[in-house]
Amino acid sequence: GSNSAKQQVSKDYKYGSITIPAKDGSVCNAPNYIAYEKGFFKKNGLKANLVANPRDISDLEAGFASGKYDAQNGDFQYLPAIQNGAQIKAAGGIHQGCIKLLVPKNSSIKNVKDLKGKTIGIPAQGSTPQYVTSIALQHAGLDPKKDVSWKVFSTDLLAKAAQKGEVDAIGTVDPYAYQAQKQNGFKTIIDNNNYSGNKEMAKMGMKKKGSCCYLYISNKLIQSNSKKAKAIVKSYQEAASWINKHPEETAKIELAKGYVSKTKFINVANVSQIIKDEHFNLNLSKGKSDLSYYISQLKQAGYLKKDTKNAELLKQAYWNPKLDN
Amino acid sequence: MLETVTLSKKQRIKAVKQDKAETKYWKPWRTTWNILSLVALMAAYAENQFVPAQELVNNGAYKWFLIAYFIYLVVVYAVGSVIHGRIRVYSGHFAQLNTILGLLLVVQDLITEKFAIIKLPFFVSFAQILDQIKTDQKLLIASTWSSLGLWLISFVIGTLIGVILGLFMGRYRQFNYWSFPFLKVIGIIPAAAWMPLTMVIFPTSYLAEIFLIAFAVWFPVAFMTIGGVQSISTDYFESAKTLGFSEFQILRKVVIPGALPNIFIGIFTAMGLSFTMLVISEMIGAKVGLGWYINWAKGVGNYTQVYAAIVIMAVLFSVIFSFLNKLQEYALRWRKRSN
Amino acid sequence: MLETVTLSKKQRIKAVKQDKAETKYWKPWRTTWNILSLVALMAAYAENQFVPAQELVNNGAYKWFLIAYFIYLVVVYAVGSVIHGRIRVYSGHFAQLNTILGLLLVVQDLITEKFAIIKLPFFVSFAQILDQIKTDQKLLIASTWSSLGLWLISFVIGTLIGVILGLFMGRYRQFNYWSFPFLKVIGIIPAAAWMPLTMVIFPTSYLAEIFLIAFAVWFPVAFMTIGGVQSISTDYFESAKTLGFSEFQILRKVVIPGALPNIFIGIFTAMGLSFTMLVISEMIGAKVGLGWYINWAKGVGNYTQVYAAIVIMAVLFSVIFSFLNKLQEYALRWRKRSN
Amino acid sequence: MVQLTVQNVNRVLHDNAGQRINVLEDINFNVNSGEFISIIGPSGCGKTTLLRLISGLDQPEEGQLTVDGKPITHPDVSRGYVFQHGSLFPWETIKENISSGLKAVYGRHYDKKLVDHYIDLMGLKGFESAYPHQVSGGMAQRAALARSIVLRPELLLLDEPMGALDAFTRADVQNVIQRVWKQTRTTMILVTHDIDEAIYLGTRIIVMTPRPGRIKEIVTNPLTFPRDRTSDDFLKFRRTIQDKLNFGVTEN
Amino acid sequence: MVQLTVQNVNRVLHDNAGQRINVLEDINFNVNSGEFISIIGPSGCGKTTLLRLISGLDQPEEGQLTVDGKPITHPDVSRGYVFQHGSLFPWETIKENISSGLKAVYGRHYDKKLVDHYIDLMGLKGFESAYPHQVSGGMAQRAALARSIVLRPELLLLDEPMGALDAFTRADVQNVIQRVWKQTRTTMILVTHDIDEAIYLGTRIIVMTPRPGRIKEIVTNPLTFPRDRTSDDFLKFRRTIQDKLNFGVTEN
Ligand SMILES: Nc1ncnc2c1ncn2[C@@H]1O[C@H](COP(=O)(O)OP(=O)(O)OP(=O)(O)O)[C@@H](O)[C@H]1O
Ligand SMILES: Nc1ncnc2c1ncn2[C@@H]1O[C@H](COP(=O)(O)OP(=O)(O)OP(=O)(O)O)[C@@H](O)[C@H]1O
Ligand SMILES: [Mg+2]
Ligand SMILES: [Mg+2]
Repeated sequence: GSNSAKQQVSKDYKYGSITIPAKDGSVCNAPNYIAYEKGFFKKNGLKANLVANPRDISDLEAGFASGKYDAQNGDFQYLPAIQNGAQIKAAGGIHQGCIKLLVPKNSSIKNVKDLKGKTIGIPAQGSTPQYVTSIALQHAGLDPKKDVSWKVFSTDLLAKAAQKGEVDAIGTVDPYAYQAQKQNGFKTIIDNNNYSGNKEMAKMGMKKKGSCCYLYISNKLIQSNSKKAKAIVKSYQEAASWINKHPEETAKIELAKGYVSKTKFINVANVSQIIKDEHFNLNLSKGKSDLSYYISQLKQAGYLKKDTKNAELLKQAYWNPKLDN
Repeated sequence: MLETVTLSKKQRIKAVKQDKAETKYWKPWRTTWNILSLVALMAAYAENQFVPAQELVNNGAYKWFLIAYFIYLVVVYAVGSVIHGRIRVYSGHFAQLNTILGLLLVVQDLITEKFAIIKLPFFVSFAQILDQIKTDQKLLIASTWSSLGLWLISFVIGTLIGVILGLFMGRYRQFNYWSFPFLKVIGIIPAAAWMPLTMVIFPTSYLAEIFLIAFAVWFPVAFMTIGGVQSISTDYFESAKTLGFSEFQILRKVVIPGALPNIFIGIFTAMGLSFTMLVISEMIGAKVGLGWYINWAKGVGNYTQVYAAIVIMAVLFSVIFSFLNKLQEYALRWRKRSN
Repeated sequence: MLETVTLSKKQRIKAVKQDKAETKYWKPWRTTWNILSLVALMAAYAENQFVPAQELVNNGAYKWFLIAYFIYLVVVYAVGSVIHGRIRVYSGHFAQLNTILGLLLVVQDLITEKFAIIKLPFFVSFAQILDQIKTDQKLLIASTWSSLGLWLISFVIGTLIGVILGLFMGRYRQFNYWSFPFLKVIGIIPAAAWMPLTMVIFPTSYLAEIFLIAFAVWFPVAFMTIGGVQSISTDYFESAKTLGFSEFQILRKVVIPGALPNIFIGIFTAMGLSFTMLVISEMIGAKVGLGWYINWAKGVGNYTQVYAAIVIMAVLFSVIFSFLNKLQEYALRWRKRSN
Repeated sequence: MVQLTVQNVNRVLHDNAGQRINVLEDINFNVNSGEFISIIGPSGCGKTTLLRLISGLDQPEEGQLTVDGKPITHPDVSRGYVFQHGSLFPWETIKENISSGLKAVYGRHYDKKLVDHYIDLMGLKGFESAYPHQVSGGMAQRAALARSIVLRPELLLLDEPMGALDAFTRADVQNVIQRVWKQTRTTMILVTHDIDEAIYLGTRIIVMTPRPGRIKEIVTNPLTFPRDRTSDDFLKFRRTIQDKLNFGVTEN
Repeated sequence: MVQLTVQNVNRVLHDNAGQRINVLEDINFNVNSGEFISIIGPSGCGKTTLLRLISGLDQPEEGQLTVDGKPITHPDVSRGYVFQHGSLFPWETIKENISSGLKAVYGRHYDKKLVDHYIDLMGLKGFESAYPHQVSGGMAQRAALARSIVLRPELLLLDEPMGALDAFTRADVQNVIQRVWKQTRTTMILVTHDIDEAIYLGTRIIVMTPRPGRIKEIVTNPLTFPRDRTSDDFLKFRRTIQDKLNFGVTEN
């Protein structure tokens, strides 16, 4: 039974199957869902297996190292882990910012400089919101290690913590950020989504069209079967551009197929707005230059080792699939 | 002097059962309370029907739940008032509790969806949870089966390993000397720290999941089993020897039954832990499952779904718990019941 | 017939102590094993010193550890060979284990940093962990204190609540009737599901953390306490009554001491749980702490740090465990020791 | 001077099958102040049930029990009870056990000398700080006795306090009881299976029959003090009681 | 026909304080096949210690024990042992307990009729599927006896099997033992505190003294069967033994 089923797979799918930890209910995992639902994986000869996402980097890393996972889209927060030996490489930024630093409605904090001496809530030590905030703090001449203190809350509780006054500001991600803005009147201090090249944002170190999430591929796969890895990249590329063109339809698929759980707030209108704002597009060369920028920033902020050789780390962290087209 | 009155065997067994039911369910049958509990449920229905809601809820599932609950009570009370058996004892005992539950249903409905004193998203009414279960029923059924299968296989493996290790460590002090220090160290490593290692060590993530749950089980079981074996009176070992038991027979006929009461304590302790680990372990590689469902719902902060999964887990837990309780009662039927 | 030989009190107490030590630490004092264990440690040092490493490690801390271990053994062996007391019994018993530990140190060092048979980042040598502890010592000390404080306060609160609830539920069946169903339901809700609610309910996140840990503690403690109270022979209650005890005195002098053995089982069970919850609860609102440290290290994939925190937790756990053990031994000194 | 009266007492219990058992039927007797009553009868004849009624731990379905004319409604320190299976609190030392009743009744300022006195009298010196499991069965029973006696009850109920002891230790505890009885003149009611014991200690002996538990006969003990277990009078009276219990011929 | 010989046996144990106790000193006696030996002596004189040596559960520091000339090195089914505190397995029913030795020795195809026979003989019919805690103490001890007897041991060691029973039940179990002994002619050695019991059952009585445990005297029982506990001969012999134990005069 299973043997012939395998043969069936290899006949229909040139490169066999891949496993992607994607099913975590998040909106911006759209490329996984769309590549699967719209047949981009299949078209490129891949039988995709979408499974739960452990979210915890160390668990993901172990999954990649042991060959249980093949690809995933994730934030640039993986950089320190890669430096510590995680067997994954980024292959192009996949969409733009979904990270924001918010303050409650009546907060006296008006800009990054006001954050001095304040407590900032973040989902985890070493999470992207912490890094984004740190970059902005650095650009404002503040030391992210000394001038602010960080307090950890799980993502769903950050807004609550700020409302209760446990923290002065929160670094968070969409859709939680979007919801806090819309429903609870949180004000944005930092937004890493600088699609238009806003000068204010650029001053805070948010690059124009800067990638936020990357497509990550297992080192093992890149080394053992680069064609298959390329096929993955292609699938995501096609999915991303499809999403960019059809944000509304993407939102509908996410909600209808149960990738994202429906709530009063998480509806087609809001989800498609989030997707629209994120400007999905798998950009290979831009992704690399952004990553290089993040490496220098994180090193300066002390999140990477002091003796980091930027170019070496970039090589370790980035793979250019050199797609034919 | 052998004139002790000998009850027939059947009589004795029946008597014991009745007696047990009566000491466990001790509240007497009172018609007043039976009626009150029905009234409370009717009140819950009426309140839900007539008080206007501030939140948007589909109360259909909740109403059916109330009707089913009502019918169930009517039936057991009817049976109980005719037949003087276990049903009467049982339903008489719980009538007061049912009354309060009815009132609690009214209260929770009022303070959540009706007057929104405590609000969404963190606080939801029971009606909303039931409606969520109805909406997601397909996914939830698939998740329940998947989780149950994973749990069962892991729990059995964990228990077996725990019992075997515990028996050996309790019986053979050389074995204990060499293994206890290592097991102690391994046992206190929190599961979260294990997760990456298990992913690296085990070939498939399903095996890693099984390991994580089994791991949460074997430690308390082994720990309790050791204590159980060590508490067996040496008299039993010595009589076994004078009766010609081999070492294997001693293990099977003295060590295992003697440690069984403690083994059950270990198993019950492990139950709660195993459910916690189920939720955690389903974050690696599961496609469906109650733990996965909770994590998924948390992805956008849909607490109604989280609560829906918890209600199902609570029901599952209760069912497994009472099954294990029955098993324990049977396996330890040789014990004198206290009181 | 009163001519039973009466040992002097002091003599008896000393005798009991000695005896206890001997049955627990039963391996006899053998000079060969003592020497072997010292040799094994020397081998570990030599191996670390002379075999070239494949990974970049600072072995300084590890070497000091080996030297300290060696000196410790030399001292206890020296004392043991002169004075026939507890130290001799204890160190004699553990000589074989120390030998194997020495050899294990050699093996783990070889397969990790020396020959890299199992590799970074998931597998690290003990030397690397020790070096990490040394590097992060400031942060780790602060974290340890913070976690210890949080744990202690939560554990005490949880235990108290568990014991009080358990005593009342075990003693008063009306109380049991009304509270048990609710406690059962509350008890099986996984802690992860509690997290959002605690944030909403408690004014500060520190209180929420305390709640989460205390919550993991009180359930097993209460559960065991109930069983403990119910297992107390009615004889004791009745003699208390004929001796003129008031209800309060019965609680204090019969119910509490009678349930104490079970309470301790509950406390030991809760220990492991509370450490797991410590790691989880430090995800809300912590600025420092071992759980926070682990989560942070996991976030950047630095397993050496994860292991470093675990080593510290394991040490902490052992210390608390043996303290609780001593406490139990004292509190239950009235019990007949089995064997 | 009548102290305890037991009038037309019936005690009905239900067995596991829910059937009525008349455990005690039509029990009538009086006990005078200072008497030593031995109750003897086979296992299950209701001896413990009767003592529990007298102590007030249980209430009879019919009939009345009074002490000095007042009905017995609940346990009281004036009626000491030494249980069949020594029920010293295992978590208290011998001394704590003996003083526990005093502490409960008089608070912290109880008469510590009294405790020491009885520790002496019961031959428990040197074992004050031992726990019950660390002393022999005989010592534990002497301590249980002291725990009740030290409260100076008017009436002391002894439910086979020597049932679990070997013959030698038993003789020793019997002597202790007799000594206490003589010194304090406390009224005592002793339940026992042992004919020798009943005769050796009792001034009157109540012989019971089982199913339903009834009083067969109340026999006044003709023996004077000091009593000798090997004397001919003792053996003769022993045979009388044995006959009343239909106990003696053995081969079946 | 000598079966068991005990020669110059010494048993030395260490107490909690680490001090040597000579528990048994210079024990010498022979037991012939078919005899019924009663061993009597006060608590702590080493009776249990001696039985354990005979069974092979322990080894003496000095001296030798042999059965039919072969030294005793380990417990064996040919030497049954009924423990002081009935050690029926509480997790097996009465019937399972009685057959457990047979099952262990003969596997699944043991003689089931034999089990039924002894259940009958011991008056346990109707209680086959009861668990030990559900039957009375007397029944439990009869079952423990049956469990050993059913293995047809050559020698049966009885360590106060009736110590925990009341006088009435005790007489009953004594009769059962006597009946089994007469029917099977198994050699039996009974340890007891109870003089009546020792006399009623034994063909010879070994009187022991404590600290160190020594044999004071071995007395041959002059009484013939059937024996009557109330006969004058019985009482006379009882007084002889009582005197040897320095036991009788009571008031101190
Ligand atoms: N709580 C109870 N419920 C039902 N039956 C009981 C209860 N207590 C005692 N009995 C029954 O009442 C009868 C008398 O019991 P009781 O304990 O008074 O006897 P006893 O003379 O003290 O016996 P023993 O000498 O064995 O102590 C027995 O048949 C017993 O089974
Ligand atoms: N394992 C042991 N270690 C030290 N002393 C022991 C041990 N076993 C028995 N003794 C001591 O040996 C003596 C004899 O014990 P044994 O149990 O043989 O007496 P016994 O005659 O059977 O007493 P009883 O009639 O109370 O059963 C006692 O003083 C006892 O304290
Ligand atoms: Mg009784
Ligand atoms: Mg003995």
